[in-house]
Amino acid sequence: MITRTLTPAELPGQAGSLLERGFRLALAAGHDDGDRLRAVYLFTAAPGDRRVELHVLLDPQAPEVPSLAGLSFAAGRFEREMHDLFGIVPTGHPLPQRLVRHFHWPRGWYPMLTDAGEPPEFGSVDGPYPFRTVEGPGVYEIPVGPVHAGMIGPGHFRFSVVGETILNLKARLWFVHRGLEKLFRGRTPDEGIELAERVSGDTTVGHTLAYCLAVEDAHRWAVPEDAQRIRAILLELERLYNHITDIGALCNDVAYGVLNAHSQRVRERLLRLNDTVTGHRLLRGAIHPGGATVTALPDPHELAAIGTDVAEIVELALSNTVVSDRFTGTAPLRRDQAADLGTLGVVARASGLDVDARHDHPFLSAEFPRTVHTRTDGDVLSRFLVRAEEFTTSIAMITSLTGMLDGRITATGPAVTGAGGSGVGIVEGWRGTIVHRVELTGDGRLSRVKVVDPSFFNWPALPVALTDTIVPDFPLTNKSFNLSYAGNDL
Amino acid sequence: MNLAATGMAAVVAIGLVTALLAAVVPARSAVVGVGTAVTGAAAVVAGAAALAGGSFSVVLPEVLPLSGVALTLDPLGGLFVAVTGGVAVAAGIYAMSYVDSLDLRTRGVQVALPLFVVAMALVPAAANVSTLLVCWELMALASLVLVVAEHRRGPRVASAGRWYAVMTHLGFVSVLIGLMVFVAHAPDDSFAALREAGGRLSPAVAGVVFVATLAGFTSKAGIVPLHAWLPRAHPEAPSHVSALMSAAMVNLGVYGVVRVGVDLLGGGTAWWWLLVLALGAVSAVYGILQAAMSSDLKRLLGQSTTENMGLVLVGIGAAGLFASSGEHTLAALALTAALLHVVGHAAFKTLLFLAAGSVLHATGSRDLDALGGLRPVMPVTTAAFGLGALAASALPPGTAFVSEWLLLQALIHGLPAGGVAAAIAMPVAVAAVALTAGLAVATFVKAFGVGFLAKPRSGAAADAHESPFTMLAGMGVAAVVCVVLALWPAGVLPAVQAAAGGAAVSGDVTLRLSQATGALSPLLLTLGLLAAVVVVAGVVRAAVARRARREARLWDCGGGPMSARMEYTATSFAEPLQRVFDDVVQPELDVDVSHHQESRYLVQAVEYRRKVPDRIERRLYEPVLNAITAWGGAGRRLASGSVHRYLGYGFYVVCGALILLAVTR
Amino acid sequence: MSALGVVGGVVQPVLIVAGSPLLVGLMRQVRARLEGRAGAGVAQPWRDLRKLLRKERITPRGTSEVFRFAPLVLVATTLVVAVVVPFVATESAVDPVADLFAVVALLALGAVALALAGLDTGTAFGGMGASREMTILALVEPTLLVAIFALSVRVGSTNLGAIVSSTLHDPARVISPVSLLAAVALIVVIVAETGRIPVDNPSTHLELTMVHEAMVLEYAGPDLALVELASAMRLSVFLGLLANLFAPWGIATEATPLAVLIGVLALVVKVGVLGGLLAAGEVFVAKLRLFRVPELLAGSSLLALLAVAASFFLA
Amino acid sequence: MLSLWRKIRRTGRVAEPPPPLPEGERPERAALLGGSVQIRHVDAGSCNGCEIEIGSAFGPVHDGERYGARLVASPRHADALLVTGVVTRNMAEPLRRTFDAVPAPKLVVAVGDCARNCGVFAGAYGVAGAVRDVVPVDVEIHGCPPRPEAIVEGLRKLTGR
Repeated sequence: MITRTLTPAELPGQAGSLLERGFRLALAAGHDDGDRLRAVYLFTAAPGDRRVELHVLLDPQAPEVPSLAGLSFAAGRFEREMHDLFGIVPTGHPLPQRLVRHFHWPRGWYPMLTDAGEPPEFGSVDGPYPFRTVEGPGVYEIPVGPVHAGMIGPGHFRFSVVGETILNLKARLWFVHRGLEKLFRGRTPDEGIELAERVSGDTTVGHTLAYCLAVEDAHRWAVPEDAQRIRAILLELERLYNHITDIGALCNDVAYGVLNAHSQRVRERLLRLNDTVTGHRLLRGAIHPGGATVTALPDPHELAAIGTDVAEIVELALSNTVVSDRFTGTAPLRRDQAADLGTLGVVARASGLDVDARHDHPFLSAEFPRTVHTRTDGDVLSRFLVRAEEFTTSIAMITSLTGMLDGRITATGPAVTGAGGSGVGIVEGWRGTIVHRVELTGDGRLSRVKVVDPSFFNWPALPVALTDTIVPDFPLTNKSFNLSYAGNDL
Repeated sequence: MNLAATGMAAVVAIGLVTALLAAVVPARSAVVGVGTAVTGAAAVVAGAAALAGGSFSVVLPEVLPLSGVALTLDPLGGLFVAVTGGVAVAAGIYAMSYVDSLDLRTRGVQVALPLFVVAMALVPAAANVSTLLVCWELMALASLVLVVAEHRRGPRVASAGRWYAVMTHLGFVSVLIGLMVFVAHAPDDSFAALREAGGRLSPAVAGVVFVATLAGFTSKAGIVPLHAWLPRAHPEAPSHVSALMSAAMVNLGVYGVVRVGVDLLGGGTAWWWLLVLALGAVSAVYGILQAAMSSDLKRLLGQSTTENMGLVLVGIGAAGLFASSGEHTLAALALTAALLHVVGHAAFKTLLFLAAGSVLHATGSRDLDALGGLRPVMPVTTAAFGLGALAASALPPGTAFVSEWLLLQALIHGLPAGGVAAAIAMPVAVAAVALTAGLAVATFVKAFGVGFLAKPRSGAAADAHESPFTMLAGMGVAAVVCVVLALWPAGVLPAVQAAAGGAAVSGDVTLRLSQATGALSPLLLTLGLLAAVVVVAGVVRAAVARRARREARLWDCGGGPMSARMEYTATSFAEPLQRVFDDVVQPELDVDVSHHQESRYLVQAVEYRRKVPDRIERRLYEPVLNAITAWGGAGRRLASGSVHRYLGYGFYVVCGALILLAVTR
Repeated sequence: MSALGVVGGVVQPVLIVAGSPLLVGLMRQVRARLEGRAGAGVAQPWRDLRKLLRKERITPRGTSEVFRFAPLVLVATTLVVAVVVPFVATESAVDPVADLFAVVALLALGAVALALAGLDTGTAFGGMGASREMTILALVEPTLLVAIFALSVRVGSTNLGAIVSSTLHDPARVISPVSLLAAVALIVVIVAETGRIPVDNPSTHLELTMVHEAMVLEYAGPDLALVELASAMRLSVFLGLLANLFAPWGIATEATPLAVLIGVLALVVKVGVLGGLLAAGEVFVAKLRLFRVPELLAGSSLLALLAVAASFFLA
Repeated sequence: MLSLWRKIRRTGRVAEPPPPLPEGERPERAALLGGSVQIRHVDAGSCNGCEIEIGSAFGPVHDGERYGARLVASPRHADALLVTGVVTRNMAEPLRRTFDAVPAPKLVVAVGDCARNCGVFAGAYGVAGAVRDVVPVDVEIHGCPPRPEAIVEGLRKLTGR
C-alpha cells in the first residue's frame, strides 16, 4: 500500500496518471479530522494487488476538491456523495446535484460531520427533483417506486417513454439511507461486526469479511490460513444461495414459475445448510476480526447433489425456447460501457471484463482457477450464465477447501490490541468487489468506516444497458443486475 | 308534383335563398345555419319520399346547353339525398353558433355552405351525365371554398386546399373520361339511354368505363390509393364542413360506383367486383391503421372515413360478386349491409366531427396529446363523443355493429355460393373486416380515453368550457339518429332495402336473414345488457358492507403526486401497434441524446421525434410530384398555390368537358 | 322463447357465477401441485371475493363514472353471454343474441370498458395496460372471426345453438381438419383474451410487465371483487364456448330435470378438464416478449384461414 | 418439456407438512378477513435480510400461500402491509401513503427486529423510527431476520388457517 498526501491542486494530475496506468478508483470518502476535512481516494490495480491511497487535505474554510468526474465516471458519484455528507464541494463537477440527501433534507446540514448535531426541520418530500425531461411529442413518464409491486428494495425509477420504448431512465436511490457509516464511529472493531453483517443482508459474509480484512490490515494482524479457508467457504456459500435465487427469479420474471419453485427449494436447502454450518441461515456470527469459527463444515456430497440439481434447472431454463429468446440480446451492456462505468462482479464479467477480487486481491494463499464464462455479450443471458457457471465453480472451491481444512472448524490469530491506523479490505462478494476502509483511533476504536458495495458502481450501468429495451423487459433486466439498495444507500 | 319533387324543389329554392341571404348579410350566421338545416330537412323529406316509392323525373332542357338538366329521384338516389339532408340538418344547427365563434363570416364561405348542400343533394338526383358532372363540380368547388375557409390559420390549410383541388379535379377528369366513353356508345347522355346501352357494351369498353369511373368516384370516397387529400382536407375544414364532407360527400363516391357499376352498366363481370372488394379491404385496413397511429383528433376521424368507405366497398364488391354468380338474395344482403353502413357512418361521423369541433372550439387544440380531462368541464361533448366512438367501434350496442354484422353474414354465407374466387376472397375479406374492427376499437378507445378522460394534459384543456346550446343541439340530432340506428335498425331497413333493390333482411325487433339462418336483435341485446348491469349493481349493493366510499389519492407507488406528464399519451397508446405494423407504416423515429462534455454517460438532453408518413402516398405520389416539379417552369407557373387559379382550372375543365361532350355526341 | 331456453338462461348464469372462482381456484391448485406446493385450496378465490365485498370502496381522486361503472359493464357483458350461449341447454333464452359475432363483440365490449377505466385513472400503469390490452384485442379479432367463419360455414349459420346442434347430429365433423385447425386457433385466442401465459402472466407482481393487472391496479374492495369475478367468468365462458363448439355432448336438448342435470355436470366436467389442462400447460411455457405476441397471433390467424380454406376445399 | 415433466415428477411434493395452528391472540380485525389475506410488502429501510426470509416463507417449502395469504401488486388490493426494516427519513412518507392507499379493514405486520425497535440501527441519523412510530402496528414478528417459520406463524395469525 502506498499512501500519498496531496494538496487539492495536485489531485487531478496524480489521479490521472494512476488511472492511465490501469488503476481503478475503488473508493473515495470524506473524513472529518476535527480541525479540518480530508478526502481519501483509494486506487487499486489488478495484477499484483497494488493499492495506492491519495489523501487530500482540505482548506478548513472552503473544503473544495477539483472534480475528477471527467477522468472517472465513478469519481463523479463519490464526489457528490462527499458533498452531501461532508459538505466537500467538488469544483467543476458537471452534475453537482444532490445524490444521497433527498430534496427534503435540510440545506447546509452535513450529517457525517462530527459536530453535525440533530438535524434541523425536514421539508416536504414532494419537492422538485432535477430530472432530465425528454422533449418530443407524446413522451410520457412512468414513475415506479419507491414502493414496488414485487418484493424489491425501495428505489424510484423514472422512465421517459414513448409507448413501450424506453428513451431515458433515471434511478433515484438512497431511500434506505440510514447513516450506517456514522454508527461505526467510536465502536471497537468487535462491536462493529453487527453493523458490517447488516450492510446488505444478503451479503453478510462479503461485507463482514471485507470489514475484518480492513481491521486486520490496519492492525497488521496475521490471520491463520485455516481461518481464511473457512472464510472463503462461507463466502462461496453466500454466493451459492444468492445465485440460485437470481436464477430462479430470472425464470420467474419470464413467467416460468416452475423453475423458480425449484430454485427456491434449492435455496431453502442451502439456507438450512448455512444454518448447520454457522448457526444462522444468513451465515452471521462466524467471521470476526482475527479469525473465523463455524459449527460444522458443509457436506461435499450434499453440495454435489445441489450442484446436479441446479445444473438441471439451468438446462431446463435454457432449453425452453421462449426463455432463451427472452434472455438473449436483452439489455446488452457492451464491454467498453462496462469498463468506462467501472462495473464490477457478475455484471462486469458478463460483459467480458476480467475483474474478480478473488484473483486480483486474494486473501487466500491457495490459487483457484478463474471461472470460464462461455458467453460475455453483456445481455441478460450472459448474466444468467455467469451465475450458473459460478455456481459450479463455487461448489468445486468449497469441496476443495473443505478437504484442506480436514474437519478443523475454528481458527483465530493471536490478539492484537491498540495501535491506530488505517486499513483496506477487498473481497469478491457474490455481487462483486466489496471494499471497506477503516481508520482507527489510538485506543483502537473506529473513527471512520467507509463501505463500498459493488452496487454503487453497477447502478449507473442499468440505464445504459436499457437503451433500446422495451418497458416490459425492464424488470427482467433489473433482476439480471440484481443490485443492492441497502448496500448502495447505506 | 309529388312529395319527392316538392322536396327537391324546396332544397334548391331554400338553398339558393340562403346563399343569397348569406351574400347580403354574411354576418348573420344564424340565418345561414337555419337555412342550411332547413335545406337539409327538405332533402330528408325528398329522399324519404323517393324511398317510399314516390320517384319523380323532370327534364329542364333549357337550363343547360346540350341535353339540359335532367333530374330523377329513384330509391337509390333517394337514400343518398336523405343521408345528405340528415347530415346537413345537424351541421346547419351546429353552424349557427360555431361559425360565430370561429370568425368564419366572410361572404364567400357563408355562401358556399348552402350551395354545397344543394349540390350534394342534386348529385344523386342527376339523371343525365351533364347534370351529374355539373353538380359534381359545383359540389367540389363549394367544398373547396369551405376547406380553405380558415386559410389564415396556417400553411397547412392552404396545402390541404391545394391537395384537395388537384385530387378532386383529377378524379373529375377520370369520371369524365369514363362517362364520355360510355356516352359515345349510347344515343344520348341520359341515364335511361346509358342503362339501355350498358348491357350491349363489349366487355373491354365496359371495363374501361367502369375502371375510369371507379377511379374518379373512389377518389371522392377517400379510397386508397386516391385518399391522400382526405386526411388533409377533412381536418382542416371547419368542423361542421368536415362533418358534411366526411359524412355526406364521400358517400356520393359510393353512390357513383353503385349507380354506374350496378345500375347503368348492369353488374359487369366478377373481376370488377373483386377489384372493388380488394380496394375496399385495403382501404379499410390502411385507413384505420393510419387513424390508429394518429394523435390529431380530426385527422384521425378523417382517416377513419377512409376505413368506413372501405368497409362499404367491401360490401358493394361482395354484392357485385354474388350478383355476377346469380346469388341475388345474397347480393341484396351485401348491398343492404353496405348501404346501412353508409347511413350509420353518416350518423356517427357527423356526431364525432361535431364533437371534435366542440373540443377544438373550447381548447383550440385537436392534438390528443394535449387534451384529456374534458369530462368534468364538457360533459355533453364528452358523452356525445363517447356515443360516437361506441357507434364507430362496431361494438354492441353501437351503430356500426349492426351493419358490420350484416356484412359478415353476407361474407360467410357467400363462401359456398361464390366458387373459387369467393373461396379465397371471402375469408380474406372477413379477416380484413375483423382486423379493421379490432383496430377501430383500439383507435376509438384511444381517442376517447386519452382525449376526454383522466386529467388535462395542457392548460388549454384545463380551461375548457362547454359549447353553446346550438352546437350541442347539432350533436344531439346526430346522437339521436345514432341511437335509433343502433337499437332499432329495422326503422331504416325498409328504406335501405328499397335502395338496395332487394329484401334480404326482415324483422322488427329481431333482424332475420331471408334464405339463410341468422338473427340478431340489437334491442334485446341492449336491454339484456342493461338488465345485467342493474342486477349486478343490485346484488353488489345488497352484499357490500355498509361502508362509505372513500376518496383517496391515486396510487403513486409512494413516490409523490402524479403530474399530467405521467399520463399515457395518444402517441404512446398507438406505439405498440406502430411496432407491430412497422413494416406497413414505416414510421420515422429519431432519438437525439446529447451528453455532458465530461462523460458520455451523463445525459444532458434527450429529444424524441416521430413521424408516421403515409407510405402509399409516399410511394405513389412523391415520384409523380417530383416528376411534376422536374417539369420546371411551366408546372410551377400552373401550380402557383393560388386557390383562385385552381378554381379557374376547375372551370376550364368543366367547359372543356362540355365541349368534349358536344364533340363526341 | 322455449322452456329449455328459459331453463338454460337461469341455470347457466348461476352456474357460471358460482363456478368461475372455483375454476380459478382449481387452476391455481393445479399449478401449485406441479410446483410442489400445497396450494391454498380450490375455494380460496371465493374467500377472496367474500372478503373483498366486505372491504371499503375507494374512489381514486380524479376518476370519473367510467372508472366506477367499468366493473359493472365488465360483469354484465359476461353475464349476458352466460345467459345466451348454449352451455347447459342447446336452446338459448334470447336466441337473437346467441350469435357468435354478438357474443364475441360483447366480450370485447367488456375489455373496452376496462381499458377505458385504465385510461381514466390517468396513471402511467393504467394507460400502459389499456394500450397493451387494446393492441392484443385488435390482433386477436381477425383470428377469432375467421375461426368462427370456419365453424359457421359448415353449418351455414353463426347462431350458436345451430352450430352446437349441428355438431350433436354429425359428430364426425369434430375430427375434420377444419375443426382441428379452428380449435387450435381458438385456443390461442382464448389464451390471449383471458390473459394467460404466454401472453400475460396472471400472477405477476411487476407493474411494468402487466397487461390485465395494470388496468385494475386502482380498484379496491367490491369493485375489485367484480373485476376479479368477471375475469374468472370470462375464463369459464371462453372455455365453455370452446368445449361446446367442439364437444357439445351432454348438453341438455330437452327441458327435463335429468337432462338439465346431465348438462350441468357435463359442462362442469368439460370446463374443469380444460381449465386443468390449460393450467398444467401453462407450467411448461414462459411468457413471450411483448412484441412476439403479435407473431403468435398472426400464426393463429393463418391457422384460422387454413381452416376456412379446408372447409371449402374439403367440403 | 418431457425433461421438465420428469423433474416435476421426481421432485414430488416440496411443501412440508403444516405445523399446528399457532396459539395466541389474533388481531380482532383479522377475523373480518375470513381466511383471505392479501399482502403488500413494504421495505421501509431494511438490510434486505428480512426479504430473504419472507421469500422463503412464500417459497414452496413453507408455502405461506396455503394458509390463504398472498402477495399482491397494489396496496389497493391488500389487506395487510408487511413492513420490514427501520423506517428511514426517506421512507416514512411513502410508508404512510401506502398505508393510506389500503382499503379498510387493514392490518400492519412489523417484520424483524428493526421494524419493531430499530435493532442495530437505533440512533442513526437517517432513521425516522420504528414502524410503530409511523403507522399503527397489529402484529410483530421477532428475529433478525425472523425465521420463515416465525413469519408463517405471524401470517397464520392473520388468516386464522
